[in-house]
Amino acid sequence: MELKFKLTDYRTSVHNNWCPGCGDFGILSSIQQALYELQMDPSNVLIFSGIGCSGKTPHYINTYGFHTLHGRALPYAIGAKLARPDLEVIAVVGDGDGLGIGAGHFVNAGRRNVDFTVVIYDNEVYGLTKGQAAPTLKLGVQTKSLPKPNISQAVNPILLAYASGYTFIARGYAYDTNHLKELIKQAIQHRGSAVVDVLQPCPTYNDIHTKDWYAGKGNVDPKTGKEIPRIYKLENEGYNCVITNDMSEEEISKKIAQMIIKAYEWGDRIPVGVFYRDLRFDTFEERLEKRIPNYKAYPPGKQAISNREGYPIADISKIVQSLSV
Amino acid sequence: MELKFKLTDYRTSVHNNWCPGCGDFGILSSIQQALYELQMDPSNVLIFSGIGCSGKTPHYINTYGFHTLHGRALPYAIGAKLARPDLEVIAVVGDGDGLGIGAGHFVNAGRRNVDFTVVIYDNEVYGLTKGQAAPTLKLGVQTKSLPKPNISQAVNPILLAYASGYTFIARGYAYDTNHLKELIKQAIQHRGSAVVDVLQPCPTYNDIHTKDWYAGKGNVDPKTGKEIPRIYKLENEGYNCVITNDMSEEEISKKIAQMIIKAYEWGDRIPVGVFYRDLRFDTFEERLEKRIPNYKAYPPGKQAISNREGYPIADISKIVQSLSV
Amino acid sequence: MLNFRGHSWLIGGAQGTGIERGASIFTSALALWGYRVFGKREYYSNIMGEHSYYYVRFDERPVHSHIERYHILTAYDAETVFRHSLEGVEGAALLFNQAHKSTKLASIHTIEERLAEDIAKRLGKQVKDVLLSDILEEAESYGIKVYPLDYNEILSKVASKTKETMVSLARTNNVVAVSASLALMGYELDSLIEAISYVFENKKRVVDLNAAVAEATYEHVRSKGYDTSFAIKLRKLNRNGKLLLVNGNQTVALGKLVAGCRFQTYYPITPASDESFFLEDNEIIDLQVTQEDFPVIQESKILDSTGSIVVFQTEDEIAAITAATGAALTGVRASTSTSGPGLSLMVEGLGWAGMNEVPVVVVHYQRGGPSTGLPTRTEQGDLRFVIHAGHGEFPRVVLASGDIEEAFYDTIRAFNYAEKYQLPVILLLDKYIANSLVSIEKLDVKKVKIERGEVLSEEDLLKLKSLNEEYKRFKFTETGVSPRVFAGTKHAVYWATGDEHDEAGHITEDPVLRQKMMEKRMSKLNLIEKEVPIDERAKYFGPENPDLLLVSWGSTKGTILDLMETMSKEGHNLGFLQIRMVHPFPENFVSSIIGNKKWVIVENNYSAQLGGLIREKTGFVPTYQIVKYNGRQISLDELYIAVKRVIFGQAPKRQVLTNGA
Amino acid sequence: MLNFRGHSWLIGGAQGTGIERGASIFTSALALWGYRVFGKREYYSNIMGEHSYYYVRFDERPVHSHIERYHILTAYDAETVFRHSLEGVEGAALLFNQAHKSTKLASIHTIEERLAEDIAKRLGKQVKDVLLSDILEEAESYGIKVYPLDYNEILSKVASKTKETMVSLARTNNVVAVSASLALMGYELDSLIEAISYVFENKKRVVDLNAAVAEATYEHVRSKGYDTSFAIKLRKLNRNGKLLLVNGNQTVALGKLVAGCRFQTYYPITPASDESFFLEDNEIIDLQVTQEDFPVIQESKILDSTGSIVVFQTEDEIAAITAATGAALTGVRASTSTSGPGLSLMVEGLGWAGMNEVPVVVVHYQRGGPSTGLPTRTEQGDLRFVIHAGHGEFPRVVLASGDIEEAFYDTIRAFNYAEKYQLPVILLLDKYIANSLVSIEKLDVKKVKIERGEVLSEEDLLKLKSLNEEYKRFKFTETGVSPRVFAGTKHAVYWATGDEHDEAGHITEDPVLRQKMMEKRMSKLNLIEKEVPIDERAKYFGPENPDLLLVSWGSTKGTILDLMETMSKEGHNLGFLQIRMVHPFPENFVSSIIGNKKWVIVENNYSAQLGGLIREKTGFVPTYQIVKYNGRQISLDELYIAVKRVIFGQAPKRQVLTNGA
Ligand SMILES: Cc1ncc(C[n+]2csc(CCOP(=O)(O)OP(=O)(O)O)c2C)c(N)n1
Ligand SMILES: Cc1ncc(C[n+]2csc(CCOP(=O)(O)OP(=O)(O)O)c2C)c(N)n1
Ligand code: SF4
Ligand code: SF4
Ligand SMILES: [Mg+2]
Ligand SMILES: [Mg+2]
Repeated sequence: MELKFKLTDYRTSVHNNWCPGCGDFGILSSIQQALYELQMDPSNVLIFSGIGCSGKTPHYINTYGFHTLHGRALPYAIGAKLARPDLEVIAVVGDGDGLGIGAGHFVNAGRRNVDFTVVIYDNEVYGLTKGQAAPTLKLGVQTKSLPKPNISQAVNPILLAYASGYTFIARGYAYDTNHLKELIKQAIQHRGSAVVDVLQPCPTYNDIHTKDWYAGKGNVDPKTGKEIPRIYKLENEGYNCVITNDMSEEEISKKIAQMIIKAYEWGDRIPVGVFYRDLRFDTFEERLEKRIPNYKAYPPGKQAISNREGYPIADISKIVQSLSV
Repeated sequence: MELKFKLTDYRTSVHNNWCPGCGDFGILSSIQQALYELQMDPSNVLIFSGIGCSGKTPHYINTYGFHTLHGRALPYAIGAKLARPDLEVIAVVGDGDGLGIGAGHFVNAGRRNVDFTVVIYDNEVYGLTKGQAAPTLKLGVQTKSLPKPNISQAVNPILLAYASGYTFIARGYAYDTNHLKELIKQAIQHRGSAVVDVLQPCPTYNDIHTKDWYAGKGNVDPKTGKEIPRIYKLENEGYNCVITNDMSEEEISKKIAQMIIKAYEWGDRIPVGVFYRDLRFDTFEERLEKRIPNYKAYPPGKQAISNREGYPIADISKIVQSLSV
Repeated sequence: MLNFRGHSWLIGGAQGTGIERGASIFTSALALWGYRVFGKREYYSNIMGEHSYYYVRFDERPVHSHIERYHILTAYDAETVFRHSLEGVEGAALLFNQAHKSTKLASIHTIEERLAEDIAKRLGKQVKDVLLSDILEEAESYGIKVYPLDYNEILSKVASKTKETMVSLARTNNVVAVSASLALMGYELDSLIEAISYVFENKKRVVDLNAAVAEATYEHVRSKGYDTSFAIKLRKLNRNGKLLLVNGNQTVALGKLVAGCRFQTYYPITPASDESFFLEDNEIIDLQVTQEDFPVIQESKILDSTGSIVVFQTEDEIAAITAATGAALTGVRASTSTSGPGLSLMVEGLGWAGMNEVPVVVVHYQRGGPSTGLPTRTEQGDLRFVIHAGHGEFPRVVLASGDIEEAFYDTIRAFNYAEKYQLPVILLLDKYIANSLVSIEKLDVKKVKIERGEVLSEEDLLKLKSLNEEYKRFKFTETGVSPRVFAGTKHAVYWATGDEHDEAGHITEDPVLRQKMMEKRMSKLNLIEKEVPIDERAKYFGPENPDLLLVSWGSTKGTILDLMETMSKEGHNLGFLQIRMVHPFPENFVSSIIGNKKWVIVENNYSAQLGGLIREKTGFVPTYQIVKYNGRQISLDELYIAVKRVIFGQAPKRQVLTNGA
Repeated sequence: MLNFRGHSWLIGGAQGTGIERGASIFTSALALWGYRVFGKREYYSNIMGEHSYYYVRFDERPVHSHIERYHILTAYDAETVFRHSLEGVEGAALLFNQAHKSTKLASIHTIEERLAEDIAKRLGKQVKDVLLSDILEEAESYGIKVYPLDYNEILSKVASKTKETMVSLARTNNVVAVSASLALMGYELDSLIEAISYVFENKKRVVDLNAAVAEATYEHVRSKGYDTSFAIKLRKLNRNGKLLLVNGNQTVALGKLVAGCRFQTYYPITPASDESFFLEDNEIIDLQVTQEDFPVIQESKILDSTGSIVVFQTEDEIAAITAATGAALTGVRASTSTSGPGLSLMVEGLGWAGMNEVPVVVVHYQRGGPSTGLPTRTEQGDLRFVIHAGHGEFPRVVLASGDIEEAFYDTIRAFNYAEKYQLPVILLLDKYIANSLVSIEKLDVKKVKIERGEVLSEEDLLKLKSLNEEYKRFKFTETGVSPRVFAGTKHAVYWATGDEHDEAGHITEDPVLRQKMMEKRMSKLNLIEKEVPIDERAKYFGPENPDLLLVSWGSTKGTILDLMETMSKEGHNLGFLQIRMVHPFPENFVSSIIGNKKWVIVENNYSAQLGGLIREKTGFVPTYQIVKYNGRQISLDELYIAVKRVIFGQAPKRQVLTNGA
């Protein structure tokens, strides 16, 4: 089959200035690959980012790209999506950006279930400002950029996303682009708000959770003497946590308990894959449609507002009438 | 035994302008009663609030009282606490205030475990701005102040607090002041960040979860034909969720799973009481003490900075030396 | 009585007891008879119990401001009597509930200590000794006529007729108060019932009950003979067509619907959010289109369809402005409305819109500041703030509407400026405009055309593509304006970033490009100065050589215009220069008007901010300042006195007005 | 060569390859010999790979600004040669790695397209055809001496000596570059090694390796005979005591330690956060106290103890200012530091502090705006913004330090003003001050005393209590200042609210109280005008009747002072008026200095914001404007040319400076 769009259609010629070996490269190419495999018209895709190393992503992708403010990618993205529900909207955020300064938007977006995708670049540090602790850095850990061990506990993005109400929650690994690409595709195709937390090594500032570490460094199998990769795939172990309308409370509780145990797993075994998929909720757009029947057919961003002569076409006479005595 | 402080020592003469029957009255008196029973010197207590009906609380309590900005009570409170770790600091927040506009601070405060107490006035609406949906209002619910059913899902304060890292999480009911008072006392006495979510009927705008509803209206026992109160106490059903250092991962997982089931319970049976107590973590102040050994003995707010003649007493000569060539 | 046209009616009561509804019935009744009204609402930041009141000035010809001294005060609680009795003009009427006669001042906890003491002092007593009857006596000594009403008797009659309980009838105290005042002025009961039906949207049960109350009240007033004793009488005026009764929140909302705003974000805040609620109530929009209008349009659905506006409640004001901006990127006309603290939170978002040339409209209703300040009171304290909000330098337009009607047209213009010049536009209003009510004859929906500026369509982009040219969002052009593409349009993509950027929208730190981009953006201010007609930027009212020139902005306009009329009858010819676009500032026009005139700056703020701006831009220093900052709007009566003092050479350089309850 | 004292050294390379370290070795070496230095750092908002460079101007006497035209350029990468070669003065030296000779311009992706094209154009070529050797030729044609170095040979020698790999030795390219330039100027190797030890904090392994690189480089330079061929030679100067090498982030941090700031919040942002990191590195504070100082103090622990500062990383800037304010309520001197977008987020918090009269100090480092702008470049674009930030009107103090040294003393004063007048103080700096480096002789810790304003102690409160008086936080007083109580002090409580409030701190909407409270707060600005010595607010440098008066604020000071010196040697007597407290504005003094002089406003922004402010406050309009807004600081050499044009009557009214790479 001939494909309309080539992979290169999703790339720009902008000079990329991430550090050599940065995990961001893997995320970038996973997003491009996902868009390519889904054959999305670049003009139909809007990518929003915040500020940070992660924030530069849109400049490297040949779609509409908006590099917004630190912590604010989500409301920008949601505004655009609600104006044009027919477009594909993706927000990429740093862990400081999305879960630190942006945590309020992250939590409140979860409650809405707008049909968009959030990708978290989880490197545990503030990259662009030179390595301070991000909210995902664990208590007491001291990366090489920190003068003292981290004084705060870490937030768990999976758990926070769940508590906030996201209906699709996954974790990927920046260097397994094939797997990550699939997660992003699923996230895009999910109806509702989807979060993909991506473990992203930052070779420049995070010398604890490095590529080698994820690959198994120091995690020696006592039997074989070989290093066992820390990352494993949920789907390979029969894990599945899809919640549907026809499930009993009990069933749901069980699934969720299981999910939470997985969300905590860390250290020698780190799960990636889809943690949670909840099919019970309408999207925000569908709820809007109940109020405004032609919302999707004739959304804000597509409406005509003036006639041939430039006069407004909104007819407020009924409202004026109701206010007149 | 003679008590140093009388209950009236915690009251002010300020005219209270909450609506008649507002649940806030119950919370106010529970706080006053708790301070009284703990015999806290009013001059040792700092109460911070945000903006909303709830925000007026400090004016009615005879302690240092700071009515701050919408959503910002937590950082103000934390700043004060870290400057004077010897003082008792309480933040009272509205549900819109604390979990909507203030959600970012709520999440990030959880990660620190500063030794203070947060009380959430959970009335499911924005009281002071006339009844819009607060983040705790459930999807599809239409209170009398709403023109349309609520378009967003609700956040669960218990779950969000847990995901954020709070080490003491409880829920109380505004009209059971005795029980609520006990929860607040425990929260104050807990070493670390404590949250008490208080179900607070707002008779003016919330006609769904009213006092009567909580009291059992419509919840008829088929056997007796009587209405069964919706609210029950966790402690009365043998529930306990204290996490300690010596517990196994498995034990902890089980406790947490149980807690989450309880956090979801709603409708005909609504649990109040202590949902979660985690004793594994040092407070932020204790962690600071590891960096600054005399931090607690000689905290920022108590340090002398100038001598008799008004000259600075900080001696920067070693630093200057290290920068000199 | 007073020197001003028309009369002033005042109603007061506790919040939550129907003050607004009462005022609404009153204004509707007057409008029904063809009277022009202006209503001003005062209330506490409180849900229930604190004192709230409402002035209505009415006349046969249009009125644009309020008068504080009343001709009729109708009070159904004691607090209102304590607070307002002594504000009446000679010959005024004071209607009250006689059951309150022996109410003690000290028993009313919602009266501030300071005020209670002042009242007592005025009566030569101690607070604890003051009774309501004392203040009535004092009022009578001023020549105010006092009318006791027996609310209990009136409502008992209704109770027996309707089977309603007295407790539930307490909710209709406001109707008693309104009806009694109308009866006093000879207004017809039938018309009043018509007004009641209108206000209660013809809901039969409520209308019937309230009509019964009105009727009983009329009987009561007649039985006491009050209706023959009061000088002011209303008459049915001849008028073509109905009168529109609207407040500023509503005219702005209507302006947005007409302007084609189809995406509104908000976070609840007084006094802005009523605008958003009104929009939400009207989220489905009727359209008036013909086949000729859209000969080629693909979405021909439009012809038999309705439009809509999505009104989106965000989690805070940061999300409100950023979501509106995100929507605006897709081409929809998007807006947010806020007040006080809300704008303070929008500052960073405003800068991003400025940097990326996104047309977004922010309607900012000023209220008493700083900080939470006086959330329900008015002020013009944010002029300088909105002009300079945001780190760094970027172009913006700041408009200040002079009144409720002007706000409608300015709202439409705001979107035009935003899109033509691709920048954020702030429409600066205040609580006075938001919450006051005025009667107007009509809103002319054809007065301002829709101008969307340069936008490239799918077809344009295809053409570009065929020429092998790349679309550049921030292309350097002669005018500084680069053609826009709505994000999501086929055959293009582009980028935007808060960082300094090149023409394509990619980050650059190149000093040469940086300088050019700064100049491109900032030069749009010059373009505006060149293109926008001067009367949209500043307006002069009055004779060529006035005795005195008043200069002001925003909501003082109506008061000043009303003042000019009054004063000219007294032989004083005032001029009035209204600054409508405060940024970019119309400096040449302002200089030419001020010239070597003696002039007074009039502002509802502490620092006379416009005065400073005028000096910065033109060098002219006001000869006199008249300012006010107690959270209450400058009233016609106090401005009259202040300006007279200036004219007679008795005024200090700075007069601070202090009226208001 | 040039007309200015001293010489200009320039090093460049990719970010992350040791540019700063190299400059540090160079400045230390020079300081070691007694030279005074001024260093300016330029870098991209990037972690690795983009071009970074560093100017050092040095002289036997103090220098306060940078010169863009270099006397020595030392480059270890090709990009630096392409970018900077042609900036040299006649007779300048250009040291480069000869391996780069045939590097193609087109191969360097970090050079912006615009720049590459300009370079090619200058050489009369196409971008694709330009080789590094082309630009060297061009440089030589300007009279620049070109010195090829064989980096490979130098490092190979070191490799064989030290057993380090060539790959790991690539990290020492910067040391080669620095050493070669020092060798060229006859600087002694031993001293260089001492400087290296200092910079690497005596860590033996690193010092040894870098010393070996230096030695090998010296040998290489000597072997080529370069060291005899260059005109500029350094000599060991006699100097009493050491020189302190500091940047603005450091002097501010030191100022905070001395001022007694014991609580600092921050959210990471360039170029502010280095100040917080420095504070955190020094969180335990030595104290110098005697028994006499604290005869009664209970915490007598102080005598044998250390103090400390809590440095608290918050989740955002909203939390940063609110947490600092919360801390300040307890009496601790508290502060936060930020830049650009950070301040935009602090606006609401600033207003609360203003409304509640909380002394909180915000150090604001301006960077290129608007929005994210140019995060690592300099600008003075936020003057108006910080003066007006926040809805409503409240008093604040805005200080602008002129240089790195002044910032130290201003920091201490900032806390004094904040506490004496109980208001937020903004110390306005910029990236140029934050990141430039200067040699100074000493910081006088006794120059500014600590003044905490009126504070009631436990004892005072006990006394009040015994008189049955209630403590009122916002008591009306003559001065407008009400004695403070630190929250947590025994025998008192009080309230605070962002709402308008009464003396006790409880909400009020009373118009009379409101007006009084506004006047109380705002009157503190008058008190400041009365009490603060004028030379802390504005300073005039120069003769009574200068040929031309320059007026400016902030970081242009050093450049202007250096310019005055140069120009006076040429017979032109300049005057310089530096505005130090931009709000409240010292209008009388400024008016008296400007008088009828011809004057130029000099600012690193687009709109000449101070120029506008001066007109607003005094009516004076600048005769000329010199502005710059490309993100690079006005340099001494370009200002010299611009001012000369003014003096010779050849300048337009507005000159826009454009230098900078
Ligand atoms: C309001 C605001 N505050 C601070 C900054 C400075 N800043 C730039 S990037 C960044 C942190 C980035 O960290 P993260 O979000 O984890 O992204 P990463 O660089 O690690 O991808 C900060 C604090 C800013 N740009 N805006
Ligand atoms: C920044 C800001 N935005 C909006 C407001 C307006 N406002 C005042 S109270 C309130 C909501 C209060 O709701 P909630 O927090 O639930 O408290 P409640 O009144 O229900 O106790 C809002 C939005 C404000 N004061 N400040
Ligand atoms: S600092 Fe870290 S996250 Fe940023 S580009 Fe470099 S490696 Fe990647
Ligand atoms: S509006 Fe609701 S929450 Fe507010 S005071 Fe009234 S009852 Fe209480
Ligand atoms: Mg990160
Ligand atoms: Mg609420």
